Order: sequence, then structure tokens, then C-alpha cells
Amino acid sequence: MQVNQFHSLFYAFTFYFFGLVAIASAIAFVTRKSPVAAAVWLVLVMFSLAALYVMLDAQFIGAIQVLVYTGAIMVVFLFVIMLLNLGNPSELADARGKWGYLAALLIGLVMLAEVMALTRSNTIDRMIPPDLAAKAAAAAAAPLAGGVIGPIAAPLFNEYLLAFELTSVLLLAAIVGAVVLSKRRTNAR
Amino acid sequence: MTAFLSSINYSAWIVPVLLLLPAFGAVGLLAHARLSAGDAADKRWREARLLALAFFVAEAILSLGLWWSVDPAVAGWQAAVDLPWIPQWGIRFTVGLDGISMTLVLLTTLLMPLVILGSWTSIRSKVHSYYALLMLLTVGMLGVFVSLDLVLFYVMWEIMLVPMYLIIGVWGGERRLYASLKFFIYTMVGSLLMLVAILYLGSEASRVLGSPTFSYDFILNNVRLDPTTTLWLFGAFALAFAVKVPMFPFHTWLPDAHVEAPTAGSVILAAIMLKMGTFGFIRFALPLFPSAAMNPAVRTFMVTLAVIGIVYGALVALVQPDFKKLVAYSSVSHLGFVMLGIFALTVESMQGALMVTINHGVSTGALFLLIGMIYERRHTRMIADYGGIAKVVPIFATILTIVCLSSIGVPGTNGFIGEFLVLVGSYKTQPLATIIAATSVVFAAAYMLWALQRIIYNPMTKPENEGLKDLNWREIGLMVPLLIAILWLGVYPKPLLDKTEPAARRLVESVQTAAARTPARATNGAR
Amino acid sequence: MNYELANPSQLMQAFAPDLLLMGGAMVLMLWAAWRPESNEHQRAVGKASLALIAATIGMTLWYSTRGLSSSLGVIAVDNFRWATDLICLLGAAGAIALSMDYNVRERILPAESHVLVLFATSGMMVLAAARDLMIVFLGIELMSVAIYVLAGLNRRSEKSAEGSLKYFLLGAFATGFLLYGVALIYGATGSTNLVEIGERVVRGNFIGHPMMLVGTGLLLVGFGFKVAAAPFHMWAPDVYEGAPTPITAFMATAVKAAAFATFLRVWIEAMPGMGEAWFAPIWWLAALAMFLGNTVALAQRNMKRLLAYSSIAHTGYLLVAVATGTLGGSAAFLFYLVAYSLASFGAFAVVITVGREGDANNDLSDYEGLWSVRPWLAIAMSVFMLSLMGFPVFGGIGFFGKWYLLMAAIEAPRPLTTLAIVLVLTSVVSAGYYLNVVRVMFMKPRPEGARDPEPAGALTRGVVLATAVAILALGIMPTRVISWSRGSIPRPPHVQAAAVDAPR
Amino acid sequence: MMIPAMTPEGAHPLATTVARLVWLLPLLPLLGFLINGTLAMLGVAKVGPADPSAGHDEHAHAAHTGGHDDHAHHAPTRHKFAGIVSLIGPGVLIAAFGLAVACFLAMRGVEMEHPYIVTLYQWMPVGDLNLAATFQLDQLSMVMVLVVTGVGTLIHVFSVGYMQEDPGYPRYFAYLNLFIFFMLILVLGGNYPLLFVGWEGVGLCSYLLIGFWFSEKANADAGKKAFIVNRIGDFGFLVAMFLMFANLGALDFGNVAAKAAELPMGGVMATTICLFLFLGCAGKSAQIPLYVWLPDAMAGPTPVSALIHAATMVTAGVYLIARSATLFSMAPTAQLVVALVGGLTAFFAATIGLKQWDIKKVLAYSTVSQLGYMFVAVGVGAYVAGIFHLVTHAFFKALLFLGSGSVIYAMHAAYHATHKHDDAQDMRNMGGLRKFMPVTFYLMWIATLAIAGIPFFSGFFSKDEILGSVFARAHGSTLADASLLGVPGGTILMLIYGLGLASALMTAIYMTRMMLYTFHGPNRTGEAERPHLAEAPWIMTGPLVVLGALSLVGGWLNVPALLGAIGPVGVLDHWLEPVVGEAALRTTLGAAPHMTHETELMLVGVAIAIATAGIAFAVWRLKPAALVAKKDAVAPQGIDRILENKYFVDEGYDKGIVQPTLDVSRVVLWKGLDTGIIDGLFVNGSALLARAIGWMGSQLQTGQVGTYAWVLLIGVITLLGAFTFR
Amino acid sequence: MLVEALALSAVLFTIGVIGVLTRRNAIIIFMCVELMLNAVNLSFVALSTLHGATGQVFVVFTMTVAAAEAAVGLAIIIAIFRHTQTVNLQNINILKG
Repeated sequence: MQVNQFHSLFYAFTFYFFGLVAIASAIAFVTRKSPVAAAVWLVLVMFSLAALYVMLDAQFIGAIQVLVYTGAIMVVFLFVIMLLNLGNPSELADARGKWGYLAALLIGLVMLAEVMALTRSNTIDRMIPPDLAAKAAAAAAAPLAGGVIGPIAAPLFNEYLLAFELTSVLLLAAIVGAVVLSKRRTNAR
Repeated sequence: MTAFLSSINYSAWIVPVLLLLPAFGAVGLLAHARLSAGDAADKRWREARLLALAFFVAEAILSLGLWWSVDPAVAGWQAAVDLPWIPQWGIRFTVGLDGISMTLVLLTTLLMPLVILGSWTSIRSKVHSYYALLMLLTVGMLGVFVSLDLVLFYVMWEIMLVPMYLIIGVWGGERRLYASLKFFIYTMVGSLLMLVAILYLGSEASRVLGSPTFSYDFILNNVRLDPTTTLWLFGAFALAFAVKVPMFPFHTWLPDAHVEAPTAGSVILAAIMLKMGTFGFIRFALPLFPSAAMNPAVRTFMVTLAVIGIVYGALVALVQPDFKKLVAYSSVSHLGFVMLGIFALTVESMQGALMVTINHGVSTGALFLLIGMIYERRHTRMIADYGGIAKVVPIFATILTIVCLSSIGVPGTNGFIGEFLVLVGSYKTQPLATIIAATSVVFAAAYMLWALQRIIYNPMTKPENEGLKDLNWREIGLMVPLLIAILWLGVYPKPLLDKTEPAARRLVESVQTAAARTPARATNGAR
Repeated sequence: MNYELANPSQLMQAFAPDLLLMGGAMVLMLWAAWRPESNEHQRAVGKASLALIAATIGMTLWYSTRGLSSSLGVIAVDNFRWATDLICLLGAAGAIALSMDYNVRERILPAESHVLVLFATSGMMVLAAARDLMIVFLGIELMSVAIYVLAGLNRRSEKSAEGSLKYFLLGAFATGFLLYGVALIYGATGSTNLVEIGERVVRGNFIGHPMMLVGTGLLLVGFGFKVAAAPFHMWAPDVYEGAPTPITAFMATAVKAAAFATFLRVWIEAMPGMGEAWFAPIWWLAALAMFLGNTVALAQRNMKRLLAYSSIAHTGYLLVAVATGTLGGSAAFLFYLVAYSLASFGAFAVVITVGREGDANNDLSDYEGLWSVRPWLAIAMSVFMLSLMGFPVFGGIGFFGKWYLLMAAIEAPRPLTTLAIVLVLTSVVSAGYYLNVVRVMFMKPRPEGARDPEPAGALTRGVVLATAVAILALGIMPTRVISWSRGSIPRPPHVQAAAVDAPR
Repeated sequence: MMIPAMTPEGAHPLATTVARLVWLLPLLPLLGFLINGTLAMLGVAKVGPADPSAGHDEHAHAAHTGGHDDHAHHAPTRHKFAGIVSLIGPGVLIAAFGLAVACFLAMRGVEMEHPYIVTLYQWMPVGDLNLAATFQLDQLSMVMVLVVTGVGTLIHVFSVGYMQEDPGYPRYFAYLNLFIFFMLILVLGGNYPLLFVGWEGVGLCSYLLIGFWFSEKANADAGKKAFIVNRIGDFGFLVAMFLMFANLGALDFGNVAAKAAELPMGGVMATTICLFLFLGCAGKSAQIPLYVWLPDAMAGPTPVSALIHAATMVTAGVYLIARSATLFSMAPTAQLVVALVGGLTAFFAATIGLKQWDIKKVLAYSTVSQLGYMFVAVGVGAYVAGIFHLVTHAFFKALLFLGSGSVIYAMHAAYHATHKHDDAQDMRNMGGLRKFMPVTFYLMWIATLAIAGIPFFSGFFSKDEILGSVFARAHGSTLADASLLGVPGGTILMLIYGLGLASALMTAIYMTRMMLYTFHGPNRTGEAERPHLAEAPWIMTGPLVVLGALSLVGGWLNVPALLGAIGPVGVLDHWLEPVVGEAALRTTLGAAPHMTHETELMLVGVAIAIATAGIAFAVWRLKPAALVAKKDAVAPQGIDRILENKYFVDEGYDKGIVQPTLDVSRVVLWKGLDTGIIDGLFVNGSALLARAIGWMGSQLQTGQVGTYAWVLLIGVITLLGAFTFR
Repeated sequence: MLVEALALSAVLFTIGVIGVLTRRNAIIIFMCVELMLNAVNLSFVALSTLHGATGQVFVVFTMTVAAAEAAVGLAIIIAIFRHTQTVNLQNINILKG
């Protein structure tokens, strides 16, 4: 238990560390003028989140977070930013003024307060419906059978097979759409 | 006659035929418009007019049998037809007549040919559409009078709006756009709330019956609501009807609509469409919600509005520079009498109200026809633009005088009978209101005679009027039936009174007895 | 037949109509990309797409008559699904039919446009079927991604691009809320299956559960955005105006229908137990949409924008059906959807007919005196306007649509009488602009020098005629549609939801 | 509806006589109206072209010249239908008069206790109101029928001459016939509503005839004014009917009288009904405050003034009160009001009559004054006296009017001959006419003496009877016991008596003044015109002669007992006894009015003295020779000005009632309430509000994605707030 | 750590929302949306410790969707850039009213 205790302390420290990094980078991301800088800060948020995923026993998700999000999506973003050469000053001064920020902060805090209702302690206990408590407890307690990927793969290809297939159609549609939109205007006269 | 009618099974088919014939007429006219597209405009229009006239005359002749076939003394609905329409919602095509609706149906069918004749030459664009719309309008108007299913009634009630909207808006005067939209929306406000009320009634009825129904008879006999709900529902119905009547202060659409509408539109508006409001009170608002109608506060309120309408309409009519507007406000005044008669709830006043309903249709219809005729010649409705024209158009002047006198309610004309009955009957239950209402005999004379004087008497100061041509044979011919009606109803109204008396008596008695009953079952109130 | 959805082959069978469309779309995509862009190719692909849709409709109809059902799973096999499918498919067919003429006029050459419509439609069919929040999410995205692109299809039009961008950014924003809502609901109930959620909510008495409440609220935001309910409607007018008109019609009808269908299914199957919580918000959403849509429409001069606000108002009307939370409400909802879609589609078809190249001639003043040059077109437009207004006989089935909604509202266990009154009063306001269109067409003279509308293509004419005739005919005899919509209410397999009652 | 006590129709003694043709009485003039009306229409009408809007202006000129735009007063020739109209117009009247006389003879031949009631048809059978169209022939209506048809016949005949050159000749006779029709309905109608039909019908004809020459605005105005003022009275009549129906349950004379007798004596109900009825009478019979229309009504052709505004229609109010005698006898307070108003009217009208220059205006105020007398009579319950004066007044006032018509005719002809446009009715333009029209002159003097009350002329008897009745009832009657606003009835009656005497004095003065200025002294018509002045043709003077005779001997209808030596006493008293006797007795507490011979002699003496003094005063004081023609006259000052302008009552009504009503209607009701508040604020206001909201909403739609996101987020937090903070 | 993770998720989500509200560059706004999605993913992952792996499955789909949206979204941004030569949303407002 000693080890566990230490483990949990370390765990907590790491958790909070990455959490704070995520928040700080997110704030930096939102406030940076340059799109490139913003994108890089966002990448940092995503890395932090990947770490947190791992800490939450979602190692696979952590991995694809790095691969897909950081490695693919954000790269595309950066690519487009640079393609469009958005570094020039007219594009940089894109944020609202001080009051805009304050108002946004205020309204954001109001929303946060509302959303935070979900963490109210007296209800976290009954987060799991009574009849599910056993199942949930079992799920939480049981070591992940099939390693890291198995628990995800099983529902993905059984219960959510259809959804999985649908993503293929979705991606296809997105590709077609992207092509149609960005194709050179052959009909231009 | 009765034997002949029963030998052809007249009452079994007459009402649907009356409703369908104009609809076919509309289709026929549109078909003619398409088929004759290549012909000269004059020829096409002439044919369109003749076609329309033929349809309306056929309609009028067909409907005449109702006078004999509907026996007012029989308690049930006559010439009734009951067909399923939308079974899932319990909506049925239920139609039928009693003495009251029969007279109104006849008023409509008999007036329509005259309306056609009245706008024979004044419509010079899109003639086919014009007559087609008039026919659709007729379907709606007749439908309102014969419907015995609340939904059918509502549908018919609304149908009328569109043709009238177009008639005013397309063929109307300068401010036609404003007037037509105002007419439409004003009417719609009231009727949509009535729609909600109908739904509510229907859902209550369905609860009682166990299956959906909107049958007037069933609701009348079986649905009992708690007083608050009744008041709300009555209010919704009353608003719809009050707008249509129109009662003060919901009347302001009327002057605009009347003034801007072409002759046929004005005539139909005044003679028939306003009657739907009063008919609605008689057929629906009172019998369905007797406790609300008999509620002293409600009654006082309605009677007060009616009396305000009577005096107010007359006073405002007094200062109108536009003759059509004057007549419009006079309508407000006259319809106030009807409302007073209805809410006084005595047999005499109810009969009087029905009389005024018919009379106003005849007299004001005739007035608008006459205005239309003179407008066609002179293109102005302003009283000040006339004066002394009795010299050049004596026939017109004579007829106008007679019609004005009828509108004033001079004894010997129909106007007197109606107003007298309303007042004499209303005094029993609403003495003060009646006395105030009676003052309008003075105002009515004032505004009508003053206008009459400024139009046909006085020196002729406008040279434009010197060349006015008198009425032609068509115009004289179409006025003659109206004049006959004016005098006949004034001298010997008994046949008409006999037709409506039993229904009026039943209505008054049923409202009084039903209101005396305490609600058998209280259902949940409106939310 | 009762499909066992856990069995992949039976799942595929249950999903067969959707698969047919998706597979066909993929094939057509290949064909579309195969040849260089040209009008002929575009039309050919369009025809093929129509054929594909016809086939899918046939299959859907066939499925709908087989009395199918399924075990509890990620998709539903019930008549509500088939009904929604049919509405969306017909919408797609109309959109493609209109596009084929419109694209020629606007010189929109990519044949892929029709394929994207097909993809969007598959997304809708997925939505119609979805009984799992995951599928719902994917369906929405499949539909939306295609629509984002379709809105920006007209590459020569800045408006089109702008509309597309706005739709995309705000759509993605709203998707964030939707997804968050899904996450929280999942967190609260431990399930993403609608029926399971519904059961657990009822059994666990989740009414005071903060996470569930926030989740429901966020979900409502997401759906509210997709159906363009005020105050989440701001994108709609701009996007409707910018998008190619057939796509606007498609968005106003099929997209809205699909989004609403899944919204309704989620609410009927998963949310009955939360009625206390969502009743008032939906009530207000409905009222606000009706009020805002109808009043702001009064200020519009551009027909597409006018119809956009009108569609916002209609969102409000449809929300009344959702607010009832009853199966009767969902029958009314389907019925209304039919009525609304017909009229709306017809109206957009007229807009296309009157419009000119460059998406011009969409101003109200371009309709002045339309009656004197194109009488039948004007009459058809009047029918559509009156139908949208809910006027009996001349507005055909539109009246019964409102009627049904009002009936559902009044007969709901928690009667919505006040909302019904709001509905009718805002309908009065709506007369202000619907009638204005009629007035402009009939009562204003044709301006000097105004060119007559060009003759419309056969397909466009066909759409106008078909919708107008359908509206009028169904306005006289709506019984079939009533039976159809009543028979097509969602029927969750294992649950007796709290507010479920027999529809009327 | 018939009360059981009444003799059933068939069993009535009159049912077997010529009186069963009583329905023919009104029918004859109606027939005349129809024929003459048709001829009038045929004479002027020119049916328009089939398409009235086509070619609006092309034929304007042609229509103009072919139209009938000749000025009424300058018509050179007789109407093309003049012959047949002259035959039909008076012809139907002569026939009706013949029938009336036959009925009268038949009535004299039978014992008649109950009125003879002929039911024509069911009129308004509604609910409890089972109104039938019935004619009631009894002694009272017989008198009225005789007066109406008799005087009517004479005036019709006179009109043939008077109106011969008028282009509206057939129309004139049509209206006149119609008037007689309605007048007969009025006097024969068996219930109040039917009486009301006649009542309003005669008003209508009065309206049409006053405005006969409608191209003059003043004439049209006068007609309208007459109708509207009458309608104010009719309002009272209507309310009285409502009260009767609601409280007595009946509207026919028999039942109302029967039920009225059961009312409490002097009760509120009877008083109210009577006062409202009297309001009706005040309108029709030109009593204060509704007399203002009658002088203006002189705008009509003079025979019309004679027939309608002197002899028949305006006396309908008197008839109505006599007809409702039972009701009034139950309401002494109301009776006092009637009598007092009558007395005041008699007085004030007489003062105005003193200073009028228009010959017809003098006669008009004289009529108002005399009507006041009649109301005094019926007010004090001396119904027979009232009717008696009604009859004699019909004779002499018709004569006066026709005589003045003859004068005007002559004046007009003279002016016409020289194409001079001057006032043919102003006495300042007359003078010395005795030389030119002696027949008229003598006959008018007869009438003047009659109205002044010189003994043995007809007016003497009737006026004397009225004053006597008032005096007699000052003691020992229900009236004397009643009070009005705290003043005892006896005092009021004495006041009325005083007013009556003063009026009598003034009557003598202004009538003499009129005669002096018209017929005596030098002629002021003008040198050129003088040769053209001439007596009217025989067709006009003939009726004058008959009326003159009647004015002379009319008093013998009801000779007082005091003068029993000169003829049968109280013929009219006996004749009317079945109708009004009971009611009159109720007022006098069951006893016949009783005075000592001394008192009676004194009263007669006073009356004679006053009449003689008045004439003498006028002859002494007035100098016709000093008058100047109208165009040279100076404006009067002081009291003269007030009197000549009729106390400015018309102006007061105009400023105080008419204009305020119009202004309030226009400014407050129409512009303010109707277009301002209801239409502007509520109707268009709500439309505007909706549009404004719509406009604001569309302003929110900035096109900025940022704004949209903000709105969306505000929606989100509101929605989440609704969910989380419920 | 569940509550903390959920709270963090909420905070990140809010920051993303604030970003959307304050920025005017289309790409940055889009990135803010991506941040929001990431925050939601964190919630999913956190909740899956409670309810099993379904939440993680969802995250997989979310990422796919994000990728698809990125493809389409960036194409749209490029398309608008071709018209307006800017991605500043303040300058992209010809559609309004």
C-alpha cells in the first residue's frame, strides 16, 4: 500500500502537471496572434492530453492522439496556414479588443460554471446508476483483458461495427467534398 | 311545390350541389380562359360574364326550392348530408339547414347574380379570374352557413378569405394593397384563435364520445365544460365572429376593405360576409357556450360593445367625406343592432337581429351597387364631387333615395322592421342599452340624409356631373329585385319571420335552459 | 421479420436500403470522377442518381411494408425510420432534379455534386435509423460534411463560398456542444443506446442528475443548431442565401427532416424521463423560433432569405410536436414534415424558375406582376405560400399540418394550449410576409422592362407541378397521409416510455 | 291580439256598412302615388347606355342639352303629363273624401261602443309581439280622416293651379298623394307601430316636399332638418313603444288603454311612457324644443305648407295624445308637462311671429303657436277641445296658407313677367294687394279674424274652449292635485292660462300686422311689376272660398252651452265621448268640468276683449305706408333683432349641438379613436411592432460569424441555465 | 482523478469556446473547435474509466470525424481565400440581414 500510496501521489502530481500544461498551453493557444504559434501551442495541448489519456488507462487513445491529431490533423492545419501565407499583419490582428476578451471571458466563465455543475460532489457518487454499479465496479477493477487494444477493438468491431463502417463513408464523402471544392475552376471563362 | 321537390328528392342533394356548382363554375371559367386565349378580349370577357351569370342564375334557381323544402317547424336539420371526410380525426362533411341558415343561403344565392350584373362592365382586366374567384367565394360563404361540423365550418370560414383578398387587392382602389392585407390579417387573428378553441372542444368531445368527433350536434348536446374553460372558448369564438361582424373596436378593417374593394367585393362583404359573424354567434358561440353567453358580465360587455358600435358607427359615418366609407361605418352601426338583438336574448330581439341581418344585406348591398354604378361613371366616391345630380340621373336618384330610406329604417321599408324588433325585444332585458341604441335613429337619418342631400340634391356645382348618364336597363333591372325586397320585407315580413321564428325560439330557449343548468362535469381548464 | 442486430449479416440486412444508397453513391462517384466536367456528364450522373434514389425508395417502400422489427441495437427498424427515409429521399430526388437544370444555368459543372447529395442522403438515412448516440453523431457528421461542401458548390460565387464557410465553422462549433452532450449523457447513464438510456433515466430517476441535465442541454444545443432553432439559427439565412438554390431547398427540407427525425427519436426513446427538465426549454425554444422566424421574415426582401426565416419559424412549429413528447406528437410531426417539405420545396423550385444566372432575380421585386406573365407559376407560388401559412384548401395540406400539430399540442398529457396560441398568433404574423409574396405577384403591375422569367426546365416544372398538385390533393383528402404518419411513429422495442400514449 | 272585450270584427255594426271598405281609404291615394310616380319617372328618365363606363365624356354635352335642366321656377310650359296628373292627383282624393263621408254617414247610422277594427294581415308575428296590420275606425279617427281627406282634397285642387307650370308637376302630386296615404295610415292605424309607420311616412313626405325644389341648398337643408328633428321625436315615440311592450305587454290601442288603466295613478311608468310619447309629439308637432324645423319647412311649395305643415301632419301629435288619452290621464305630471310646453310654445312662437317679414314665416310661427294651444288642451285633458281646435285650425290655417300661396303666386307671376329676381314672399315687397286680388283679400281676413278669436268665427269657439278648460281644471282635477318640480299643478295651470291669453293677444296683433302689410297701404312691389299683379285663377280661389266658409262656420261643431242659443251644443263632445270621454273624466275626477255661468262669461269676455284689443292695437300702431321694400330695409336692433332672428335658437342649436357633434365625431372619434388609436396604435401599431422586431432581428444578422457564435453561446448558457438551475 | 479530468475537460472546452468568440481568423477558430473536441475526448476517456471501453471507442470516431472535418474545412477555407484573399471573418460578410 505504501508503494500504492506513493504511486498515487506521483500519479496525482503528474496528472495535475499535465493538466496545468494543457490549460496553460490552451490559454496561450487562444491568445497567440500568429496562427503558426497558435497551432504549435495547440499541439502542446494535444500532447498533454495524450499523456493524460495514458494516465487514464487509455493508452491506445493516447497513441492515436499523437498520431492522428498531432501528426496528421495539425500538420494539415499548419500546411494550410503556410499555404495561404497567413503570417501577414492584416491577418494577425484578428482578435477582438480588450472588451471583447473580457466579455468572452465572462460568458465563458458563466458557461463553465454551468457545466461544472456536473462535478458537484453529491452527485458524483450516484454517477453510476445503482443497477450498473456492479458492472462498473467489475469493469474498473478487472485488468484489461486482451492488452491495451483489445478492450477497444472488441466493441469497435462488434457492437460498433456499423459505426466503424460509417466512418469510411464519412471520410470518403469528405475527400470527395474537399476535392470538389478545391479543384481548379475548370469552368471559369 | 313541396310535392315536386320531394319527388326529385331535392333535399338529399341540394346542399352538396349548391356547394359544388360554383366550384365547377370556377373551373369552367378557368378552362374557358385557356380555351379562348386567342380570341378578342371583348368577346372573351363577354363570354366569361355570361358563363358566370349562367352559373349563378342556375345556383339561384336551384336554391329557390329550399324555401319550400325546409320546414322551419321541424326541429332537426333539413336537407342534411353527412359523409365521412377524415375519419381518423372524426372530421365529417356534415351539412344541414334550419330556418335561419336557409334564409341566409337564399340571401347569398339570390344576391350573387345581381352582384355579377352589378360588375358587368366595370371589370376590365383578368375577367375570368375575377368571376372564378367570386365563385370560390360563394362556395365558402354557402359552406359557412350549412356546415354542421366544426372543422368543416372552419375550413369554409377561411376559404372565403383568399378570393376576397385577391378581389380587393387586384381589382380594388388605390389603397387596395393595404386594405386587402388588413382585411386578411384582421380576420385571421380572430379565426385562428377560434381554431384552437375548436380543437379544444373537439378533444373534449372525443373524450366524452371515446372516438374523435367535431360534430356540432354532438358537442352541443354532450360536452359540458367548467365555467372558466367555457369563458375562454367563448372568448375565442366571439373574437373570431366579432372581427367579422365587425363589432367595435374590431371594425377598422371594414371601412378600408369596403372602400377599396370593387363593387362586387363591397356588396358581398357587406351583404353576406359580415353576416357570417352574426351567424357565427347565433349558430356557434351562443348555443355551444350558453353559460358564458348568459354570464351577466359577458352579456353586459357584448351589449355594451354592440351599443357603442351602433352609436359610434353612426357618429363616425356622419363625418365621412367618402360615401363608401360612410356606408361602411353605417354597417358597423347596423351590425351593432344585430349584436344587441342577439345578446338581448329574447325571441323578438333575435328575430329582429335576423331581420336586420337580411335587411342589411339587401339595403347595404343595394347601396354599394349604386355607388358602384355612379363610380363607374364618375370615378369618384367623394360626396363632395357630386351634388344636384338628381336632375340628370333621376332614376338613380330615386332608387338611391329609396335605398337610403331603407337603410335609415323608415317604416314601410325593411329597415324599420328589423330595428324595431331588435329594440322592442331588447328592451325587455337590456333597457338602458336599448334606449341608447334607439338614439341612432336620429344619427342614422342625419348621416344618410346629409349624404343624400350632398349627392343628389343641392345645386349642381361640378360641371363634370352635367354629362352623367342615368342607369341603363341592366342596372335598373338588377336593382328592381332589391327594391321589391326592401318594400316587401317592410310591408309584409311575415313569411320571412315565419321561416326563422322556430329556430330563433329554440335558440333562445335552449340557451336560457342550458345556462340555467349547472355544468354536469367539470373538466380541466385551459392552460 | 425480427432482425437480430448483434448478428452482422442480419445487421447488414436491416441496413440494406442505406447500404444500397451508399454503395450506389460510391459507384457513381467513380463514374462522376471518370470523365471531365461538362453539362452533359453532370446531367447523366444526375439521371443515374435519380435512378439510384428511385431504387432506394423502392427498397425502402418494400422494407416498410414487411412489418420488420429488430432486437435492441445501434439502429432501429421501424416505420418511423422508413417514413423519414422516404421524406429525405424524396427531398434528395427533388434537389437533384432541380440541380440538373440549375447547375446548367449557373455553370456548376462538377458531376460530384449529385454524388454529394447522395452521400448527404445516406447520412440522413443513417440518422433516421440511428438508435445509438454514436450512430447519431456519425450520421450528423456524414450529412453535414456533405452539406458543407454542397453549400459551397458554386465555385464562382463568393456568396456560396461564404455561406459554406459560415455553415462549416458554426456547424463544427455546434458539433462540439453536441458531442460534449453525448459524452455527458454517456457518462451519466453509461450507455449510448437510446433505449437503454431511456430505461436507465426512468429507473434511476435521473431528473436531478447534473451531468444528465447538462448533457441533455448540450444535446439540445446540438440538435437545435441542426434544425435551425432560434437562437441557434443565425447561420441559416446566410447559408440558405449563399447556397445554390436546389441545395437550399434540400437543406430546408431533407436536412431539417433528418435532423428533426433523430432529434425526435432521441427525445422519444431516451428522454421521456427527463420531461420535467426539458419541457420548459423546448417550450421556449419553440416559441422563440416561431416568434423570431416569423417576425424577422417580415423584414426580408430576398426570397431565399425570406424562405430561410420561414423555415426557422417552421422549426418552431415542429418543436411544438417535440415538446408534446408524445407519440401523437411524432405522428403530427411526420405529417407536418410532409406538408412543410412539399410547400417549401415547391417554393424553392419557383425561386429557381424566376431566378436568373448568377443566382440573380431573387428579390421580391422580381416577382412583381408575375401573375400577368406566368399565371400558373404565380398560382403555384401562392399555393406554396398559403400552404406554409397553414391556410385551408388553397393551402392544401398545410392547414392540416398545423391542425395536427395543434391537436397534438392540446391533447398532450401536459397540454400546450398557450404554445398553441403562440403558434396561431405567430402564424398571423407569418401572413404578413407570405401574403406579401402573393400580393406582389398578383397585385403589383409588372415593372417596365422587366424580362419574363426564362422557361424552366422540364424537371423544375415537374417539381413545381408535382408539389403543388400534391399539396392541393392532399389538402382535400389527407387521410392516407394521416394513416401513414400515424403508422410511422417510433416504437422502441423493449421500453414502455413514460409519456407514451396512443396517437390520434 | 284583440282584447276579448272588443267586438269581433265580423259582429261589429260597421262591418256590414260601407265602412268595411275602410282599407280602400289609404289605398286610393297610394294608387294615385303609383300612377303619378310612374308618370314622373317617365317624364324625366332617360335610360343610360349599356356600358356606362365606356366613352365617358363624348355624349356629355348631348345628354346635357337633352336633359331636364330647366330651372324649376322658370318652366315655360306645362308638363306633358299635366292633364292626366291633374285628373289622378286630386281625383283619388275626391274619391277618398267621398268614401270618408260615406263611412261617416254609416257611422252616424249605427250605435257604436267599440272601435271598428279591420285586420288586414299579420304584420310582425314575433314571439309575444303579435303585431297585425289593423285599421281602427272610431269617432276620433273619423274626424281625422274627414279633415285629412277634406282639406287634402281642397289643397290638391288648389295645387293644380299653383303648380301648373312646374316641371316636377307629376312628382309633386305623387308626393302629395303619398302623403295622404301615410296620413291616413297614421290616423287609421290600429296600433302604435302602425301609427308610427304613418307617422314617419308623413315625415318622409314632408321631407320630400320641403325639398321639392332640391336644387336650392336651403330647401334641401330644410327638408333634411325637418326629418332629423322629427327623428329626435321619433326616438321618444320608439322608446315609449318599448316601454309599453315591456310593461303593458301590448302595442295596440285597445290593449294599451286597457292595461294603462290598471297602472297606478300618477305612477312612474305611466309618466315615463307619456313623457316619451310627448317627445315624439313635440317633434312632429313642432313644440319646444323641437319646433325649429317647422319655420324652415316653409321652403316647400305653399300648398304643402298648408296641407302638411298646418292642417294635418303637424297635428298628428295632438291626435296621438288624444289617442293615448287613457295613458295620459293616468299621468297628471306628464299632462302638466304637455300643457306647460304647449303654453310656452304658444307664447314664444307668437312673440317671434310678431317680427317676421316673410309671409309664410309669420304663418309658420302662428302654426307653432296654435299647435301649442292644442297641446295645452290635450295636456289638461280637454281632448275634445284639442281636437276641436285642430279641426278649426285646419280650416283657417289652410286658408291662410293657401291665401298666402295665392299672394305669392301673384307676386311670382309679376316678377316672372319682368324677369326681376326679388323675394316674392317678403311682406315688405307687397302692400296694397287688396286692389289686385280682392277674393284672396276678403277670405284671408275671414281666416285672420278666425284665428284671432273674434266671436262667431271658428277660432273663437275652439280657442275659448281651450282657455276655459285650462281655467276650469285649475281646481278640482288630478292636474291641480299633481305638481311639477314642486310647483303645484293649479299654479301651473294658471300660468298656462296666462300664457294662453298673452298668446291670443299677440296672435291678433301679428295676424293683423300681416294683413295690413300685405293687403293694405301702398304697393311696394315695383312700378314695372305692378301691372302684372292679378288674382289667381278659379281653380285656386275655389278651394279658398270653401275654406273660408268652413272657417266661418266651423265653430258650430262644438258650440258651448253658454251660447246654446246659436246652435246644437257640444256636437263634437258627444261624437268623441266614446273615445276620450272616460279619460277626460278621470282627469276631472269623474265630474264634468264645471264652471258657473258668471265665470264662463267672464272668460269669454276676457278672450273677446283681448282679441279685439290686439287687432285694434295693430291697426293703431302699425303704419303700412311707412314700410320700405326689402332691399331698402335697415337691419333691426335690440329686441326686434332678437325676435326677427327667432331668439337665435337655430344658431344656438347649431353651435351648441350640431357642430360639437360633428367636431367630436370627426376629431375625437374618427381621427382620434378610429384612425388614431384603434387603427394607428393597435392595428398598424402591432404590425409596425412586428416589423420593427423583424428589422431589429435582421440587424442582429450582421453577417459576422463572430456575432452568430456569440448569439449561439448566449443561447447555450441560457439553455444550460434552464437545465442546471431549475 | 475522474472529477479532475472532467473539470479539466470543462475548462479546456471553455477555453476553446472563448477562442471561438474572440478570434476572427477562420483557421484559428477552426483550431479552437478542435480544442473543444479534444476536451470532449478527455471527458470520454475519463468516463470510460467508469463505464468501460465504449467511451474510448467514441474517441476513435471523434478523431475520424475531426479528420474528415479538417479535410473539408480546410478546403472550404482555401475556397473562400480564393475569392477574398483573406480568412479574416470580419471581412467575409456579404451575406447578412
